[in-house]
Amino acid sequence: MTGILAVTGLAVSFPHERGRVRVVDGVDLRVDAGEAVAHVGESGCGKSVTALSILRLVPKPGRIEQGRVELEGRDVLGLPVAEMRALRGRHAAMIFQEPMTSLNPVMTAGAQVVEAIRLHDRIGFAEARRRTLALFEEVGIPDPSARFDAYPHQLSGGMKQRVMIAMALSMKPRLLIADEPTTALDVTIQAQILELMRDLRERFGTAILLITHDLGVVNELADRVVVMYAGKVAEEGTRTEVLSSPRHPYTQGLLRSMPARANPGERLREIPGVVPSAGTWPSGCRFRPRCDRAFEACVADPPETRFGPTARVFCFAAARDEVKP
Amino acid sequence: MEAHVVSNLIVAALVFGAAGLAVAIRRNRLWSEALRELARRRPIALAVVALFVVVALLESVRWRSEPEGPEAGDTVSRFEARSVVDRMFPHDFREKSYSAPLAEVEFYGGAPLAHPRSHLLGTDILGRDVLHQTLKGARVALLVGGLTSLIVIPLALFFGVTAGYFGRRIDDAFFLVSSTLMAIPGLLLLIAIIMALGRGPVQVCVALGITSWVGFARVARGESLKIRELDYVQAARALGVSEPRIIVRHVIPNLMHLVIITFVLLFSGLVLSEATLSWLGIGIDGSWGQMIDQARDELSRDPIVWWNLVAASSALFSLVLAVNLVGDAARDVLDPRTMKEHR
Amino acid sequence: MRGALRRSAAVLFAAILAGCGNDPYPLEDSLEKILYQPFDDPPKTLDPQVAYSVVDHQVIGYVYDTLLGYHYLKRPFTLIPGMAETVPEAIGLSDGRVAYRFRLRPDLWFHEDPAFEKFSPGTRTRTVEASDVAFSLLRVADPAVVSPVIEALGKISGLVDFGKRLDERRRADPEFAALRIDEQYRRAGPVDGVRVLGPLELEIVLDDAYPQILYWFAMPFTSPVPWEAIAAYDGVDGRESFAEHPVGSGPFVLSRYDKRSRIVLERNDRWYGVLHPEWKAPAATYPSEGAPGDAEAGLLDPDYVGRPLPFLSRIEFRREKEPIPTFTKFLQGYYDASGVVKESFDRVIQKGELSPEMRGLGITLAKSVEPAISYLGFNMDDAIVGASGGERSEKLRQAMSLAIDSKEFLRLFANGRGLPAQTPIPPGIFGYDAGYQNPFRQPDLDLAKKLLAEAGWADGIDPTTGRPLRLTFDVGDTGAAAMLQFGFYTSRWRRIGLDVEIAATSYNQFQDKVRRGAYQIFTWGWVADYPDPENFLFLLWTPMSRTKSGGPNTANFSNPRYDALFEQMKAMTDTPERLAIIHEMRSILEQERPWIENFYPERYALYHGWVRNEKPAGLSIPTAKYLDIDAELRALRRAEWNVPITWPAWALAAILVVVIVPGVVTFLRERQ
Amino acid sequence: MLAYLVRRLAGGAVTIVGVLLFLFVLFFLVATPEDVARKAVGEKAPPEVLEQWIAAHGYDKPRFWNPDDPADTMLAEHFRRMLTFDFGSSDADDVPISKRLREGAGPSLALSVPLFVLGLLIGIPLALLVAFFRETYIDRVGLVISVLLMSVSALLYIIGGQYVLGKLLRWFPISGFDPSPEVLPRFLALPLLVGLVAGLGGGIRFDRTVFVEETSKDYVRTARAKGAGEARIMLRHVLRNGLIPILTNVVLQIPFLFTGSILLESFFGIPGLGSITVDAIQANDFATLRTMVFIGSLLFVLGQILTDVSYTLADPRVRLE
Repeated sequence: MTGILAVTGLAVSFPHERGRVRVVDGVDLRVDAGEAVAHVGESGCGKSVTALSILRLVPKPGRIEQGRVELEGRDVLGLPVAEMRALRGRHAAMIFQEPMTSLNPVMTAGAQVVEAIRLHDRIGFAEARRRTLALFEEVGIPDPSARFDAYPHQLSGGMKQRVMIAMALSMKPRLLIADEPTTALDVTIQAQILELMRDLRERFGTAILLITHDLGVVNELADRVVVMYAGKVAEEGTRTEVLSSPRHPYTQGLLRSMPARANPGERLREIPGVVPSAGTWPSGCRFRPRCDRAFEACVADPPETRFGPTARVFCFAAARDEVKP
Repeated sequence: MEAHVVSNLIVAALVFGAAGLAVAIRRNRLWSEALRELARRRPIALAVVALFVVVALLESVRWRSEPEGPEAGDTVSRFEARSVVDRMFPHDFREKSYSAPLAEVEFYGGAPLAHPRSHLLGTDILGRDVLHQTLKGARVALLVGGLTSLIVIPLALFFGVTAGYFGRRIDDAFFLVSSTLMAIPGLLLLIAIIMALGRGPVQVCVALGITSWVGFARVARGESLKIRELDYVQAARALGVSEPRIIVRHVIPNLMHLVIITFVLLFSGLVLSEATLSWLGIGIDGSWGQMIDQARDELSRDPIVWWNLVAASSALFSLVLAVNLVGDAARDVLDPRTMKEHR
Repeated sequence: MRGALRRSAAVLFAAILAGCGNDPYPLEDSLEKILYQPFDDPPKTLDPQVAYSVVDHQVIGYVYDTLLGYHYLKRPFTLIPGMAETVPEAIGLSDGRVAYRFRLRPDLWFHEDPAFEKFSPGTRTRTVEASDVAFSLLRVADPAVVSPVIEALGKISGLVDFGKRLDERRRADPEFAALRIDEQYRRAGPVDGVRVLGPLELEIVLDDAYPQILYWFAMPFTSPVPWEAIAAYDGVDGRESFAEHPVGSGPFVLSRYDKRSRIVLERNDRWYGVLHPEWKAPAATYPSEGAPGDAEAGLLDPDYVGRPLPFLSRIEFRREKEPIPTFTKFLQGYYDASGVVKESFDRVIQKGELSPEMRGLGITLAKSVEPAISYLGFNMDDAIVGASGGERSEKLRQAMSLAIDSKEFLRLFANGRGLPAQTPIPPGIFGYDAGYQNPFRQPDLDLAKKLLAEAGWADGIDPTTGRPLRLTFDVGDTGAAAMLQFGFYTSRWRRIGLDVEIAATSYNQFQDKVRRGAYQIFTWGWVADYPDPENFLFLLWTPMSRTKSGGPNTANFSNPRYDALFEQMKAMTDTPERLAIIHEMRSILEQERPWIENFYPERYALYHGWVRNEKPAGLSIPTAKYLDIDAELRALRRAEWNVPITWPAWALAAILVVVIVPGVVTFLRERQ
Repeated sequence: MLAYLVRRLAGGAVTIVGVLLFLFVLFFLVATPEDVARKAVGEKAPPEVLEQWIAAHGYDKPRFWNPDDPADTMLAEHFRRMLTFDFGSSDADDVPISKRLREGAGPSLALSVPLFVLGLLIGIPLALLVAFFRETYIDRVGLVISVLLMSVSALLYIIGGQYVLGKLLRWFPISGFDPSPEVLPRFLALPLLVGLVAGLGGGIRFDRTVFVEETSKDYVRTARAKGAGEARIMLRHVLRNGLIPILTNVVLQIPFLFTGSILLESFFGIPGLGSITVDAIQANDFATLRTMVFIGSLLFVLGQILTDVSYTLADPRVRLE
């Protein structure tokens, strides 16, 4: 397997009341060809910012402080602006959480896909249109030529997300970054979109980096899972490793609070407290204040503890568990 | 009651009101934070505005004092109530005609001055100290901005909210009245109203109020339309809370940020409008607009008399600029989105 | 050779200037003999029987010729024959009435106009006859015309009755009202006092002696108008109105009338002065004699004396609402003559003479005191300042009169231009006495305070309130500049302890106050219609009282002795007896003080070096036909004076670049 | 769509009736027929002449109610004249008002159309440029400059422009107007410049806010993610979306191009409809004034409808119901 994406030691900061605060702090991430990696965490933990950093789309006044992002072996953060632009969409494409607002309201759906194509390939409008219609077909948009001239507000949410996916796939990129692609959709539509993504992945071999807070979605699609908490990676492993035998107390908490996992009649167990906002994060293990297993050692930064070839956890408690038995 | 007593009472009321407001803001976390943020972003502009307010208040506090002897000015002014600002200047601080800033002799003719080297900004054609005039103008400017806003905001809020909240007939009526007012060219309407009401500070403020409430009322209407549909308002209605109570407790508080922003933006516009009215000869006596209008001719004097124009226009400019900057910051702090309707 | 060179240089410069600069005129006009004049308010009407404002007369005076005129140079003003061959003498009739017999010159023509074609096809003009003058006089009486001078011309026997007759018949009989205008007049006539004795002969009969009547024949109210034009331009059904489409017989023809921006008069080649230079008609020939000093001033240049008028080919009026830009344009050479705006006075005039700078530009100055007066008045019907207050109020008025220092006022607001007034009669009018000093017009604050104390208001303090006596000064101008002037008066009164409040309202509201008699103190002015003391002294005559008859006696002054003297004086010729009566009237006013005579305005007129033969008149009479322009000199001067200064544009561009470039650079660097 | 237009037109008609009524009442608060007559026939005219004038112009009729003939009142006459577009002639000088309107429209348009077009052509690109450089020093400088520009009184712009550019530097004629094409541009240059600068600050600030707001929208991120450059994003995506709110402001102004700018026309001596209005006010010329206001309100109503229609053209999301 070859690496498509390798993020190492990424740190992104935003200005706060007193100086800049790192909302992403030392994140490592790797996606191999054809692989689907889920990036999981509660909202506000920095997973979207991580995703945006990959294409250097972190909105101002955010700033990538340090780290390295390699896309197909190229250092993304060091690229000149023009090359960066050429890379977006062609090598890695992105779809977003809100299909309602992520499409330009005053351009037709077709025109937006055509634009994506013609930005990278010097072809005429007619040719681009033909390819767009084909793409529409592929992502399951019924009556593509009618939808081509429709404005976004004339399409349903699911249809819009399909248009987004068509746009993202227009250059057949090797990596698709999907930032909460189904959150804003109805449950039935969610299933359709996930089905579509799985299907496309199989057909084109596109690697997927899936950003989500929904472990159910992870279960559907991901090969590997990276759990993030408060700007740092908490735990990483294959789907089964993370979902069946979570090691980090945070992952365990997340899983416990999933309705699907609970036994009927049993009360759901939520994680006490809320995710603290950036800038108010404690030193040492950031999960410490909410953790039922915290002990004295947790005031220091937790080290990486590896479990087998694929799993790793950042937690003193998990490390202690490992030593004990 | 005499005019200066009324003025003093108003100043007292304003000071008490401001104190009360300050206490209220201190208690409310949202507002006090907003205020602190504002002070952090625009310290100088706020200070300038505050300075003008202080000068205006000092100019508004007046009382009569015992005659100060025959050398103290003309006979009549001994009997007049003078403000704190007036008292900061010597009693007969005037010359016969123009003198340049800090000059020793009259500008034309070169006769020695009664008060050489003491007129910081020179004197005008009647020999009055320009700095004194300019400081007095601050009161007029704040009166125009403040009093008019006091007329506009409640009026606009009342009509806008009732129209937006109750809709239907009331909304239709509001639409008609507002478009009738908007259909008449603004300057013309102003002139007509002032001619009908007569000249004077209050009349000008009323006229400006009538011509400028519509814009804000329309914004207020739009916002209350939205607020009406909010869940908790619906919930309150479902619980049987009376309509006026909903408006007072839920709708109006949600418009407060708009009120503040409108007030600030309206203010600078009004002060500028007064200058245009002065050009038409229906402004307020002693305003900067009037000084500018007089100075318009002076600019063409040869040798040029510039200090009048410079004094009045920089005072006007710095107040409006400071208010605009505060307004911009207030908009960013309080609400970055809804002000699209304002131009 | 030198002339040709100068001419081509002028053309060249004008062309350069026109390309980029501020020349407001088209290039092809730069070498024409065109007089450029500014005007402020647009003319209200060009109907000669109606027009009564200075700006109306500025245009009408050239389009419509008058039977009599004023000598261009002589002062005091002297009547000379115009379209009439002589200035007529009064003829006493047996029934005590007075007649004047006018004889018109032959071969006078109206301007060419399509109106004539309408009634006699094939002709575009016709000659002026006595009946046309008679027609004009009847128009003055016609109520539909709404002529403002029916009061004065109503002294012609039967003229007022004619108007009434005409009005009644029009009301009673719609068919009559639909008749052509000349036919209506013919049927409503005849008028006893207007007799057409022959094609060129006209006799006017007055009920009483009124020697001033001749002055009215030097004004456009009596100018002949063709009935054809009245009939054709009735303003109905989209047709033009006569008020906008004049047809006269004067030295210039109206060729363009955008009255809100531009009015153009072209020389009339059919004018009798042009057609018949051999007549040497006084009003169509440059005069050979003038007032003392005229020869020294170059006004009797042999190049011009005896030459037929007019010298100009065109007069262009451009609308200018603001005096200061207008003056600037004058200094740039784009207007040929100008007053002196007070703001630039010190640059232009130094020690009563033109400044060296202005002389260096070749500008000349002409001063003249206008036959006009500006005064402050008291409403004599008012309880405090008026007549009913008796001696007490009289002393108050005297004290207030003593407080006003007109000289200081003129110094502050008019650069000292003008004479402090002592009586209602200004210089240049019979009865003016340069040596007379009105005892209550010599500023004296101590005497004023003494009189005030005698009146019972010691130190100006009202004993009932213990505060200064409060009076109201009603003004109908709210402009900033005017407020300063009003402030001057009140500040003077404050010195003697009077608290005079300025009640500034719009002109309408002021008029309304005056109508209702609800005013105390006001300020007004009067400009002579004709140079006779009657035209000033009637402003205080009881029958003219504002509240009683709506007349111009706004002070509502009423004094039986004064009235009797006025009746006696008005029909007299300028004799020592008349002077004695005027002096007696003066002493009544001196004591009673219905007015504080403020000042007689003085006009300073500036002319560029390329304007020849200029002499200001004061009265609003047309004088441009005597002027000449050296157009080449003008073109050269304009080019010289109007080189644009361009370095600030480059500086501004440089600053912009300096500001923007670092920003762009930083931005691009950040993006990498 | 049609039903909507009809409803809007009906609303507009009611508005116009309201304006007319208001105008009528206001006039009698401001001036009396005697005032109008006095201004028209001159200060020196005797009272009989005033009466003749008042009768000739119908100002002696009952104002609101005439028991003998309800149609013979000034109010009825006022409405009849305005609603039939029979404006009659000016009170000040008896010129047919329709003629005056024809004469004034040209100069007004000659100034207002270039001012409007240049204002858009300069203001919008500048605002877009400032928005392009948002969060940088150019943006801050641009913003401060536009607030500075906004904080100066319009009077000062005119006075300053005439003094500096006209008098001192002699670049342009200080004021005046001449429709002949040879000299017209010279006359228009200064008022255009002054009008542009005076309006630029507020325009840039408003438009910039709109554009910056648009740049934070999700679709911009999408465009970026597909590889579009910043310039392309600004021109193709942000401009088009931002123009919609700007357009509503702009279209509303189009009808008023005819009525001109009162301040500019007065100071620069341009004989357009704006200065006709000022002249009418000063001359107590009610007949002209009411026509100007009537036409102004007519255009306003028209402009509002035009704005709504243009909204539907520019924004595919909006459909009129």
